[in-house]
Amino acid sequence: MTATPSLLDVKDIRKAYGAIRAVDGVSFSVRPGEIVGVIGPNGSGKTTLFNSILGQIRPTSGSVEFSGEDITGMSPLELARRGIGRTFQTLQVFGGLSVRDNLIAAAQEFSGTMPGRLFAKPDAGLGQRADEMIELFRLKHVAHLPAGSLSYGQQKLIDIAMAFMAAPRLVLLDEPCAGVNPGLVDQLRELLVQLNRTQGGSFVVIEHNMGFIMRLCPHVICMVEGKVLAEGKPAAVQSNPAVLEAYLGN
Amino acid sequence: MNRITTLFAALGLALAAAPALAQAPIKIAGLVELSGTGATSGTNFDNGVKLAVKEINAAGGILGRRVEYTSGDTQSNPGVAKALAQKAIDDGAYVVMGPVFSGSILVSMEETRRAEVPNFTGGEAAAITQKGNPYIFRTSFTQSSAMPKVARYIKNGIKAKTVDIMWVNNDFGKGGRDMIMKSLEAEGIKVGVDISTDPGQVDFSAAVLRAKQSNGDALFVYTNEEESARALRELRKQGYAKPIVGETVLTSQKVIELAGEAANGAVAHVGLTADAPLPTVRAFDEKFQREYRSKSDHNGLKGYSGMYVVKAITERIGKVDGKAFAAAMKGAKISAKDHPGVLMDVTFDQNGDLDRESFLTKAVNGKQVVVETLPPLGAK
Amino acid sequence: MSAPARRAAMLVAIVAALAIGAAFLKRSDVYLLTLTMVYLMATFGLNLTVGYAGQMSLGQAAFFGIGAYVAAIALKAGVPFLAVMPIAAVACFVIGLALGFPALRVQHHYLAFATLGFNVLVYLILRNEEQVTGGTYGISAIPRPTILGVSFEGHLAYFHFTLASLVALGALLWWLLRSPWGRAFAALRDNPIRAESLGVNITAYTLLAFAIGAACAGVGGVYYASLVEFIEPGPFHFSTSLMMLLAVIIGGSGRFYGPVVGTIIIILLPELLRGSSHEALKFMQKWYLVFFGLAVVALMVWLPGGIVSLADRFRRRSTS
Amino acid sequence: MGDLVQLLVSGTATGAIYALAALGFTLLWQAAGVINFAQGEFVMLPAFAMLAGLAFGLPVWLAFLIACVLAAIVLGAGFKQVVVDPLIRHGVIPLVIATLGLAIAVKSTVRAGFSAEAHPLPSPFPTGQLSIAGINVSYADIGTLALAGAIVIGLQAFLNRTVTGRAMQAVAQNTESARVLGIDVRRMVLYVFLINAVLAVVAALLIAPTYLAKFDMGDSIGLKAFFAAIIGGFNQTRGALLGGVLIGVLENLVGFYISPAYKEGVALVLFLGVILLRPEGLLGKAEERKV
Repeated sequence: MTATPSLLDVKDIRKAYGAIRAVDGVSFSVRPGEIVGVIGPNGSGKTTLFNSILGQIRPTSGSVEFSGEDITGMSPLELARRGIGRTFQTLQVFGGLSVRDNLIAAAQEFSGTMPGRLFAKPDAGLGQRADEMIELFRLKHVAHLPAGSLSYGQQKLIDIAMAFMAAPRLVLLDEPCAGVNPGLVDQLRELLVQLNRTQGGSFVVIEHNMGFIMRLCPHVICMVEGKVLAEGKPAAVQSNPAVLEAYLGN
Repeated sequence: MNRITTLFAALGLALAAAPALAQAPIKIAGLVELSGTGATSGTNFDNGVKLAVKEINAAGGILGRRVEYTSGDTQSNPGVAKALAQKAIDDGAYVVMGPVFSGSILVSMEETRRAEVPNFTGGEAAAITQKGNPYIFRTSFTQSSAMPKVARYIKNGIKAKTVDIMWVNNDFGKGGRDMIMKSLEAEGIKVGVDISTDPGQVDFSAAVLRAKQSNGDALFVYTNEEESARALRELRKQGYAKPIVGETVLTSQKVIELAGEAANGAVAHVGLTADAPLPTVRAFDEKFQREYRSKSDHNGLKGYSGMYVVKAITERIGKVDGKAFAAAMKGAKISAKDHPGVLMDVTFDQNGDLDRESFLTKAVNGKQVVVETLPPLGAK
Repeated sequence: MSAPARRAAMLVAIVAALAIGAAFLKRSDVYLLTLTMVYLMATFGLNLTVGYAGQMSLGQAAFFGIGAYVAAIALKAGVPFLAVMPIAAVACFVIGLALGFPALRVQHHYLAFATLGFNVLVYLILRNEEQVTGGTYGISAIPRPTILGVSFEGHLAYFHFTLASLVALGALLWWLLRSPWGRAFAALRDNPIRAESLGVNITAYTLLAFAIGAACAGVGGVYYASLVEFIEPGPFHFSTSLMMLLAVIIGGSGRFYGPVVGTIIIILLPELLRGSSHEALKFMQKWYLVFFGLAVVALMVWLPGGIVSLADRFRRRSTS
Repeated sequence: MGDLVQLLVSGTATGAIYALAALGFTLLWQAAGVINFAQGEFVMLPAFAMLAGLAFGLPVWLAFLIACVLAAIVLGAGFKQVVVDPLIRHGVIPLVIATLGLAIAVKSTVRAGFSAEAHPLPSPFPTGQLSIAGINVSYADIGTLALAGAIVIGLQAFLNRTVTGRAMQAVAQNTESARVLGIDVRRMVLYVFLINAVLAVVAALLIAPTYLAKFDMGDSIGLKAFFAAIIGGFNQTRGALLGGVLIGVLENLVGFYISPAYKEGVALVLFLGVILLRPEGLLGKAEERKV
């Protein structure tokens, strides 16, 4: 352990469905500004772990601490207010709103009070910030179209941009590359690196795409059957025989 | 056909000849409950007016002018009735017929009053004619004139000391219940249980059970047609054996038809009935059945006789003028001998209330039978 | 001219045409138009709840009724109209919060059930609590407003007053929907789970959307009482709520002018048919609700966006 | 005491009829995700079908059988094919709206095309009543209880004991796993629609003789069925039964001991209480929050 206090501490999380242990004692920590990748074959418990951290399901045991505060079992709303953002495995945009409105909606609740927002300017003072993100994600040509009418890749970009709009301290990304064409994968990785540099938040990324994780994340965790099998630098994890066996032997 | 009617027809034809028919028709507007809880009452009333209008036109119209009758459906809703009244006035109605429901007429009569258009109603609530509206006229008894007759029957006819009351909680039922309470008290009869039921209620088991468990000597039922039928069926189902008395509705044709044999034995006072032992009413009954293939209830007679009152008074004043009409109605006496369409001798008072003979009826084997003719209140 | 400017110009033209044209209409037609506008206040509010915030409300007529009864009682007691309106709106808003809070706390889709039950309850109370509501006799002789010495007693004056109020209410809603609140409503309609993860307090916003919708119905109720000058429980039965919901949906829920089309179909059109004496139209009148019901089913199958979304379809087809 | 027993019996009889309608309601929800706001009209239509049969001079039982067949075709398979299938993919709300529209269309068709008035339907049971130890119970109530009870018990047995019944339950609980298990989901769902239609005919047969057949008779039955289903637990067949009987009995008790004026409020208060305190219903299981 280094001297810097960690931002997120996951301590011995377990989640059982009857006799099946989906997550079986996982612990790890994330330092400020760090990008952590979580890999593992299908059914290794990655998403269950994610949902336990994010308050979507209640873990059977274990705890999650964020900046030293116990956040286990908190609602998604409370987590969001503490500066934890996320993306979903499946597409989750506001289909009826324009791209720009999607981005503003993603950040407007983090400033001011509710009555204050009623009387705020229509763009809630976030128009410029939204335009910057639109620029960064190269969505300018579709900025005023309803998000639901765009292609899958474009919606994915919106989805990810939304998670970063409010500059959260921690973002959990659930398979950002799923369903994205290979050309976009590189762009995505560059975007994430750039966001990490400019905004300084910490990321946890679940991903199947090994290449993507290996190039993006300085620290990688490999999960198999609900347990952490290996943890460390990408190259080390990648060459770990147990990891190789778990992937190839499957 | 009646001799007088024939005479009238001939006279009418002669008068009507060429120029008269070319004149603009006299517009009569109907505001009637063709749907909703009052559908049965409103449809009958409407049919009664239509039949009268058809006859009047066949006989040359009123003052030689054809009568044009259009009716609108109030849906048993006072708000709609009010809108329709406005429409009738816009369309230049000479007289407005209806609505039948007291709740509706209480609202729509404000419109006809404002426009000074005479308005005949089938409503029986006492309040209608107590508002000093000079343009409102009845086609039937009020609850305040009918209920004393019912109370008298309960005292003298079935010699009951205590009576249970089952009534429907709407303007009609509530008004009747308050009135019968007063009348029973006046006759020294006690009220047992006081059972309120809902408009449109379907399940009467609890209500009937309460009546059954009471120690009253008879049950007075005052609900709308369908509810009366359901109550009678439930009373029969639970084996209620004491006399069942009503006012007008309980032994009406519709109730008897719906309740089937459960209606047998029920007794009710009625102001008007198609089974009245009078030649004018018999003639009406026959014509109505021929025209509509069903027997008219009291509302059909209300509409029919009401329309003939319009004709009689208009011919009396000799012009089509709503204000003069309303003035001529005050204290008017119309005899059935001169105007068979009014069915019975009738007198109107200053408020628009009417008085005439009435009947005590009983449901016997699926039919309403008149067991006694009661004299008018004013002719004690 | 830009699209928004063109739309604004069209709106002004329509409102002006209505305001001027009413003087040439018959009294009963003016009444009908006013009635349609009064219902429109309630359906505008319902559209906020259903269309913009995505919550099923089956109790709009209850709030309409509460507004009407508050108005009837207060107006008869001599409270000025301009004071009655906010009282009714606030009453409905607060009752909406009180009803919605426990319902939403448990499960979000229970709002529909709770509102339906609430409507039945309100109806029963209106009918049975005679001392306050007049029971089935209702309350009659409700006065029309006089504001700053100007009387709106006449049918045309009241029509203009209602039209102006409706435009004001519409403008208020328009402004609300353009504010960040409107965006939050749409977000929770489109994707409540995502919205919550982005810090949108979905319970609070749902509650607000519902209560604001209820308040609009309350305002509509005030105008209704004063228009008809008589109220009884009948018009506030939950079947009216269903019709209002259908008005919003067939018009186009979540589209600003959707309720206008829907309310015309539900209130104005049947009454116009009823008034006609033409044989073909009489036939239509009799079968109107049959066609209407079938049209609702067909609309759900082929055009779930409602009638107003037809315009979008044509536009998209012509541009692509 | 006699009062109470009589109230309980007739309340249970009425409640059993609500339960029949509620049962179909729940089955549809479980198996097909349909909230049918036209459920009351599904009871009203067979009443008129039987009325038509009787008008042709058919005996009651034959009119009933024909109504069952017609209902299975029109309200079962037809409803599924024409309304539910095209709409189910749009989600629950459009389907709810569509059934609302359907209810209006059906009601208005009967009113405009047939009659706006109420019509009597003969009771399948003899009139009169049975007296045991001072307690009077009408034959109609006994008959209603017996028939409704037999149907409910039979249906439960079918669902629990037969292969088809169990398959249907599997579909109701989890469509996906049922499909994986090789169950013909489409067929099972169709069965549920057919059962719902036949339950509605039985409810009509039992309810129309005392309540009278009328175009709007479905309003109150539909609402009661809806309340009963939620009170008992929307995802439990037994719940509908409990909810229906509870409403029937409590209505009678309130109508007798308190006031008939608030009798209609009973179901409602119970309903509001349940959705606020135990939203999954008295017998229901809480649904896990889905992501």
